[in-house]
Amino acid sequence: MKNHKTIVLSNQEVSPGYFRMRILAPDYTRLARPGQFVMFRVQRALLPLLRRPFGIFRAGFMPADCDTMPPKEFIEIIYKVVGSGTEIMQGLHYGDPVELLGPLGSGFDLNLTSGDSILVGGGIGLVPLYMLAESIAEPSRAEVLIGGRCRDDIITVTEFERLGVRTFVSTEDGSLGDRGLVTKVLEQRMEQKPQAKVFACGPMPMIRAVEKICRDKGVHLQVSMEELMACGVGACLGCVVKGEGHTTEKPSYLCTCTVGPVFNASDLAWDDHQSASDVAGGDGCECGAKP
Amino acid sequence: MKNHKTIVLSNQEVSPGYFRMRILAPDYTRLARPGQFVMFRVQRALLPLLRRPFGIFRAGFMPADCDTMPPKEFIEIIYKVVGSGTEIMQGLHYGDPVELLGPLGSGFDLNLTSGDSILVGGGIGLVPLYMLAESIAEPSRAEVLIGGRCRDDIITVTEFERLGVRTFVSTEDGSLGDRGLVTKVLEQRMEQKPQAKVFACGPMPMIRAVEKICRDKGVHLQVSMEELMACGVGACLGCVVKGEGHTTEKPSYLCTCTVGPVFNASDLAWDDHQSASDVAGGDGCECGAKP
Amino acid sequence: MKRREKVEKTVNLQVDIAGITLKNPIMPASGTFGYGEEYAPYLDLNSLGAIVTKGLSLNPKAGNNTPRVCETVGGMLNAIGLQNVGVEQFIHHKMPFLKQFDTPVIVNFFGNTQEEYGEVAARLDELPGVAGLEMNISCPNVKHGGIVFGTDPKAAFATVAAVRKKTSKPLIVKLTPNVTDIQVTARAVEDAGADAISLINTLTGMAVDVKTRQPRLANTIGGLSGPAIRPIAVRLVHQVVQVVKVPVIGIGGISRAMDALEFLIVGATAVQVGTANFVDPNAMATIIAELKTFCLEEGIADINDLIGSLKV
Amino acid sequence: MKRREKVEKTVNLQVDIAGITLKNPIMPASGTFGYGEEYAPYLDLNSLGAIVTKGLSLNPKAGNNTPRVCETVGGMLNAIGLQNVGVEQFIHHKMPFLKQFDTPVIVNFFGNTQEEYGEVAARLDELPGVAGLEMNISCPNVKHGGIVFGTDPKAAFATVAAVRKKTSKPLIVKLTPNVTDIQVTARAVEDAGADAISLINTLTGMAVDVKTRQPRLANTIGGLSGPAIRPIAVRLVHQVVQVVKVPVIGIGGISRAMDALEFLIVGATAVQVGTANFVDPNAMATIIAELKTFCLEEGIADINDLIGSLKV
Ligand SMILES: Cc1cc2nc3c(=O)[nH]c(=O)nc-3n(C[C@H](O)[C@H](O)[C@H](O)COP(=O)(O)OP(=O)(O)OC[C@H]3O[C@@H](n4cnc5c(N)ncnc54)[C@H](O)[C@@H]3O)c2cc1C
Ligand SMILES: Cc1cc2nc3c(=O)[nH]c(=O)nc-3n(C[C@H](O)[C@H](O)[C@H](O)COP(=O)(O)OP(=O)(O)OC[C@H]3O[C@@H](n4cnc5c(N)ncnc54)[C@H](O)[C@@H]3O)c2cc1C
Ligand SMILES: Cc1cc2nc3c(=O)[nH]c(=O)nc-3n(C[C@H](O)[C@H](O)[C@H](O)COP(=O)(O)O)c2cc1C
Ligand SMILES: Cc1cc2nc3c(=O)[nH]c(=O)nc-3n(C[C@H](O)[C@H](O)[C@H](O)COP(=O)(O)O)c2cc1C
Ligand code: FES
Ligand code: FES
Repeated sequence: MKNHKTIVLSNQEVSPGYFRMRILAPDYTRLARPGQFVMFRVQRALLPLLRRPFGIFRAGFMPADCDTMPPKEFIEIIYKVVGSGTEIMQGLHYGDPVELLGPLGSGFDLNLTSGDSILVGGGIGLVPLYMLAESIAEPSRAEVLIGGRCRDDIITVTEFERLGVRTFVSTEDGSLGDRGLVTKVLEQRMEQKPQAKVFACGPMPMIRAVEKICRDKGVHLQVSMEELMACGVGACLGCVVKGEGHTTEKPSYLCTCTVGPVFNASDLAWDDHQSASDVAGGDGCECGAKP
Repeated sequence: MKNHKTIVLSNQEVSPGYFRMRILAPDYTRLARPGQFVMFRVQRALLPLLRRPFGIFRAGFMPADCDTMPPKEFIEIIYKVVGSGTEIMQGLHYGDPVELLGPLGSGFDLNLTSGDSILVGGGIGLVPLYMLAESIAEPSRAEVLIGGRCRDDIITVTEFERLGVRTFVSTEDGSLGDRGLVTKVLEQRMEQKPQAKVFACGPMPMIRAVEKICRDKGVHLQVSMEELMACGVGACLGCVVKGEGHTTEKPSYLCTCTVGPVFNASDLAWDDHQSASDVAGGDGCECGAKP
Repeated sequence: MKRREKVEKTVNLQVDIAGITLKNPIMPASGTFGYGEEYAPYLDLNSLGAIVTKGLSLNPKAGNNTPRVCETVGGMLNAIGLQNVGVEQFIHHKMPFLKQFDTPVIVNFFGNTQEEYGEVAARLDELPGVAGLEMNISCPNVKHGGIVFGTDPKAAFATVAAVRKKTSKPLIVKLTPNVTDIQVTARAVEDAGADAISLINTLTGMAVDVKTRQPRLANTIGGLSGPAIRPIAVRLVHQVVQVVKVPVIGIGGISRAMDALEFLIVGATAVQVGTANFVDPNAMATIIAELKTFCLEEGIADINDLIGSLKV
Repeated sequence: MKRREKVEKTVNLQVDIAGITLKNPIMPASGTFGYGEEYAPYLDLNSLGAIVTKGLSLNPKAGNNTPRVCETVGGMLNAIGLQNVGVEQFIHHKMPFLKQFDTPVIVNFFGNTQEEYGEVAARLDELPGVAGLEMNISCPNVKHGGIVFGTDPKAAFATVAAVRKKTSKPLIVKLTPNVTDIQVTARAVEDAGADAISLINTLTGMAVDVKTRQPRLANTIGGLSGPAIRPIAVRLVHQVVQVVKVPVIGIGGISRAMDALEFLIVGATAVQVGTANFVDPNAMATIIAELKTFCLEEGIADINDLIGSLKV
């Protein structure tokens, strides 16, 4: 947990509207755990004012510049352009100064990945799942269900395949992979692998559906949640989600930034669960693919 | 008078802290008159919010891209980095989108340049004087007195010389040209050319001193004034200076952006005349030159 | 893509404020658009919902010393001091220009005393081509030790009632945000006979040059406007529409259609664009175009359906 | 260059607020720094003038539904709903951590009723390690139909007077800016026994998601903070220092030393940094360093010489 004044190393569009950014990030290979995130400061100016939270896609080393210098550490994030902050981000280049606060938050529980694992991701939700997949001891026992509204939203397929993780792609409009919701695929895969633990990240409607499926089947589920954040460190109390047993009379709120973003689904309240991502996910598909 | 959504063509540091920017500017060669200015919008974002006023240094044509295309028009501005807006400006590159509102304001009265002319400029104040010099029918009858705090503030000397205008350089610390205030040089030159009309632009203390000298000698003076501006078109009434005969009981305010920025000195009030440039000029010299 | 198919082909942007019909709900805020002519080279004045003039007083006013403006984060401070040509000059030198356009002219005005308010209103009441009056009650009440008319509900009521007697033209009263309870002021001016309410005028603010240790404005204190204040303005409009029946015009930090829509959705019938004109002389034209696009994309046939459609 | 030679070698940043000695005038604003421990990994808590805690109530408070925060131009809205662990948990679980530092701890608190204010104050009064109390009077007075204690000078006076009886610790009263005349409130709380005044708390604001037509905050209305509000805060501090004798702590939109200096120059004895902590967890350390550099460069040997040095 540090604030690094650092620089962008690269920034590339990997699918229409989705960018992958590499950022110089000392110590992250040692510190970052799957499921954690960073608070990213887009520029030194006051607009946008607040940092933006992004999941860590991976941490790695760059080849050293010369023999006597140690290799440089970086992280990668993948982001979708949705508003003012991400719009500015897409214009960043090698060398541009940025700030990284992190790594922050809880990660996935790796102990749960010793047996079969099903990773379920919608759109940008694949980001933290990739680092989780990297950490799974027997990748062949894991599989990842990659969902999206249309083909543009399908990211990181090859990256998972390179790890030896089996991938299942589905889109709502059928423009890539199976047609339908990723949760339909989940139900099918759970029948094949009834012992598998499930790990999910994606838009709130997907998360809710996954939770219901897992609860009905009594399967252990870990979810990565999104909430609007101001500080990322537990100070502002802006980012709470409702904890298990939450009622209006006896409310229970847990910080997504410190207790989460990864929660055991059983630790959260699931009735009428509101979240920022409900709002964020509302945009129509603009890829132009015909269903 | 138009608002052009246009682009930066080039942007180069011409002296420490001083930049010369070329901007694509249709119609400016036809429309812009010496002494006029533009309201420059640094970027589409809301920070900085307001446009910044800059004098037009020159307007010109770029060679055409191919035989059938007309040559492109541009203007150049020269700016000193003093605050948030100009800091962002120094980072602009070829192709960056910017907006130009202009050409705005009154210009110098070219009828006054038929005989001898003395142009007096301090630092960035040389900017509008250059375009004035370009328009003088007999450049050999004009001379320009170029002043600054130190050698870094001395700009555009060669440009004036190329026009055939004699130049006199002075710095307060003696790091380039004569040591002393440009007004000392002015007094000397006025003795040589008692019939010359004077045209001045620069920091307020200089302007005030020039005005006093000219008034004492009964010499016609045109000054280009600076005031903090919001709109640049006469709508906000933010940019006023005190007109001749101004009193607290019977105030007279003239808009710098529409009546000015160039005024006949005799049309303004000169007692206790306050101006933004008093504030802006307050910074110490950081060039490191030893007096 | 799919959405586009559902779209209506036309959209009605016309709204009605106290009997004044506006082609669309976008008009300039007083003091940021001069007397119209300043922006005519950049913007088709016929395209606007209305034109609102710089605030007029009985006699010409010279305004404050400079500096009069300074930028702050996301906003600006101004202390122009209500410089204006006075009502007579306006009638003779500014009104003829404005009459050329097929756009309602709303004249903003103020007074130093209750009587002066009445006198200006009476003079403007006779004037053909004036579609409505906007009364600025954010001026210091010189008779009552400088308290601002608009911050004292009783003074606000009395002044509006006095003006009401002098004019049968639609009377819009413009409220200051610098009060504890805007609902009290809003009800007071409605009771006094206002046909519509506009808000907000600027919030009082101050900035200091830390090197010279002087205020950045010669007047020390000025009015804060621009995007920075929008959340405060939206909140105040939201509170006012709940307690008055007259239409409300939303003002404060509008730069884009999205910003205007916030006000319309909370319940404003129209909006005024201020500081944004300085930033982009074409701002209002862009906002009108964006508004239309938004309605088309969202399948809204009539902008009036959006007004007050907030879901809480 | 020449200037550097004239420079003093050391500069005193120490200031005094109601008997609390601060190493420097920089401290966090309540609610933006948790209970200190959240920022300990990023910032040396020993370097601060003081630590100010999240607002405490008698019993733990769960706060509002989400969304609780949203960004606006140059600022942010929050409607956290004063979520806090309650005074007992604070004493047992948060205070031990804070006691490790050589930095005065100022505990911010509030109540739903006048009695509750008094009870919390009494409980904190006994607590060793608490250097002072900051009383937040921007909460709705549940007994009086939700009007905010701080917007009614009489309620403010009564509540502060009640708390004053319960504690002999330095009592700082934090004012809300959402009033017509801040000088009246300031005088009321001074008369009621406040040892110092801090201001401003957030301005009330609102933002709307124009696609969903819902407010961006679950609570509809929230508090606006950040650089956008600084001019309003500076103006209010300027007005308050003119009418009270007790020291004033300036708050609102401070991100850099330049911003802090505006408040000190108009007359604040110290300042609090809020939203800027979210933007840069190291903001206060940078501000302290920049303050020192500024004083050295300007030849100011003692920061107290700057306080109230405004030239008008
Ligand atoms: C723990 C965490 C991890 C995240 N990881 C990623 C990631 O790996 N890749 C990615 O593209 N996005 C991720 N997000 C969402 C990302 O933070 C937002 O998309 C981003 O902040 C939007 O910034 P903006 O300025 O472009 O949009 P804004 O203009 O601020 O808002 C545009 C839209 O984005 C939504 N939004 C804004 N902030 C957030 C937020 N903090 N959380 C959710 N929605 C938000 C708003 O509700 C709005 O609908 C993550 C969010 C959280 C909380
Ligand atoms: C008609 C006119 C022509 C000008 N021509 C030139 C030019 O050719 N080259 C050039 O470098 N500068 C010129 N200026 C000044 C230039 O506009 C300011 O330096 C610039 O706006 C500062 O912007 P900033 O954001 O960097 O500084 P800010 O952070 O806004 O302010 C920094 C300092 O600049 C001063 N300043 C800000 N705006 C103005 C302004 N409008 N006028 C005067 N001082 C200001 C402020 O008082 C402050 O001290 C001109 C100004 C006017 C009015
Ligand atoms: C330079 C300037 C001058 C103004 N003059 C007037 C005026 O004469 N009368 C008036 O009622 N409001 C005046 N206002 C207030 C605006 O009409 C408007 O209420 C305020 O600026 C908020 O809107 P904005 O944020 O869109 O600028 C003025 C505002 C500015 C910035
Ligand atoms: C997320 C958040 C929570 C806050 N909680 C409190 C609080 O519990 N008690 C309080 O007195 N002020 C609270 N405030 C107000 C701040 O202390 C401060 O007065 C305000 O944010 C203005 O300062 P700023 O612009 O530097 O943020 C809170 C502000 C924010 C942004
Ligand atoms: S984002 Fe501030 S507490 Fe979680
Ligand atoms: S800058 Fe607005 S009137 Fe001159």
